[in-house]
Amino acid sequence: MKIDVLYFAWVRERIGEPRETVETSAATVMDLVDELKAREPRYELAFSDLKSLRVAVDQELTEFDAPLEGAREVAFFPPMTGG
Amino acid sequence: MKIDVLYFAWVRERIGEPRETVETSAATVMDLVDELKAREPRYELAFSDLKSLRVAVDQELTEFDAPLEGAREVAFFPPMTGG
Amino acid sequence: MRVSVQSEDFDLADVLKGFGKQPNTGATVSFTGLVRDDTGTLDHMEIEHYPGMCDAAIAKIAEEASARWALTDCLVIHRFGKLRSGDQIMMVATAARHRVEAFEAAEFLMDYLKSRAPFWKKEVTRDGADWVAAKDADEDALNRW
Amino acid sequence: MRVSVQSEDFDLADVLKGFGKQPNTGATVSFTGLVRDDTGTLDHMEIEHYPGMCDAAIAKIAEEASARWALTDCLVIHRFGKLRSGDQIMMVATAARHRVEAFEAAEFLMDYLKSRAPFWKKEVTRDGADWVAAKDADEDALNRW
Repeated sequence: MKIDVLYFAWVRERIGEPRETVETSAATVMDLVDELKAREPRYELAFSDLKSLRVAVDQELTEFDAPLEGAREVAFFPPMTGG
Repeated sequence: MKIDVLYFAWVRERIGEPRETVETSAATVMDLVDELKAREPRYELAFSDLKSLRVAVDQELTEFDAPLEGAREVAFFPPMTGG
Repeated sequence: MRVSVQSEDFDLADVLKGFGKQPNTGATVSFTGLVRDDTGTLDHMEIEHYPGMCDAAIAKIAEEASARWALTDCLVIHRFGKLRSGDQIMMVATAARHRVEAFEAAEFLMDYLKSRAPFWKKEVTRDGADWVAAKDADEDALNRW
Repeated sequence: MRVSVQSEDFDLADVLKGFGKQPNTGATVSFTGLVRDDTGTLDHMEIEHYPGMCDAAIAKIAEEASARWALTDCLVIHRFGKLRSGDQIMMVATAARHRVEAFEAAEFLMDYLKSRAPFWKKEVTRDGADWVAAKDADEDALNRW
């Protein structure tokens, strides 16, 4: 399946782009992270500490063990600092 | 000594006037209340339940056992409802 | 710091213009109290006040709040006289470095104004006139400070 | 209820005009967050946001607050893009029957916007650029609701 993957804040800076479309068969967010990390050092670096990352699937905050079935958009970012 | 005595809200309505100057030798607020109550039924009525009354001496909230020495102004009123 | 006890209405917009404009202000909070007509029978509200004591009591409360929460700005306006449903009764505004201080100081000011500023509200309805009774909850609210 | 995510500045005065003008509104609270320059070295702040998710996340939080505190009105504006010291970042406003509801709902909204609305602040100073780190205290603040 094709999924849009979005990056924000320092995750975006480490990856070097704000979004990309990936072809993946990952069952969960964690599987997708592992696939990305295997690609290139910049992904390895961006995803080196998952505790400092948050994830949203189809624009809803979720956990790294969330399933990806039917998902169209996954976003990775650091803890939010709104307000 | 001469003291200005002020009444607010329903205390004022029961007494029938907003302020008066009284000649008194009362040592405390309580003594002054007793003097006033002895005057006329309208004072008796206004001061019948001291728990529902508050007092300020020279524009500072205080208690009924506060001394009156040197005081120029005493005010009686129900609990405040500002804001 | 600005304290005003007045019969005239105030324009929230004008009042807040320039409020808290210090480089170390990160948060401002404003509170406005309005005349509510719960039963639909209110003709007007009459707010009686103790002129000399009002300004002093409010200034004291505002100074205490300013010191305790290191406010960068603080403002209290309270009206007296005849007000109608929907009219503005009073407002407080606080400015501080962070949101928690601005919120706490505004709530502290409101809790004290409710029970310690010499104002008395009378509601005049179709059915008669009644002094608004102080609520135990308002007195209790002071205990948290 | 009104939610707006925008790059343009907002005029607090204009925004609050007509806010909470319902006969059962007894209290309105507004909060404004401003860019602070603590060290005097800030050139600007850059606020990044997740466009699609922002509006939905804020609308959800605002609806939750409106229901929980029976708000008579509720408003959230959050800016993104390049801001300078003293600039307004965002605001919330709440209207309710009583002061406690208006205050609590505004604080709830702020606590959630801080940690659950997809915005990220970067401070660009003379000495470089740094993403603002989320504070444990902000995460902890959610536990009281």
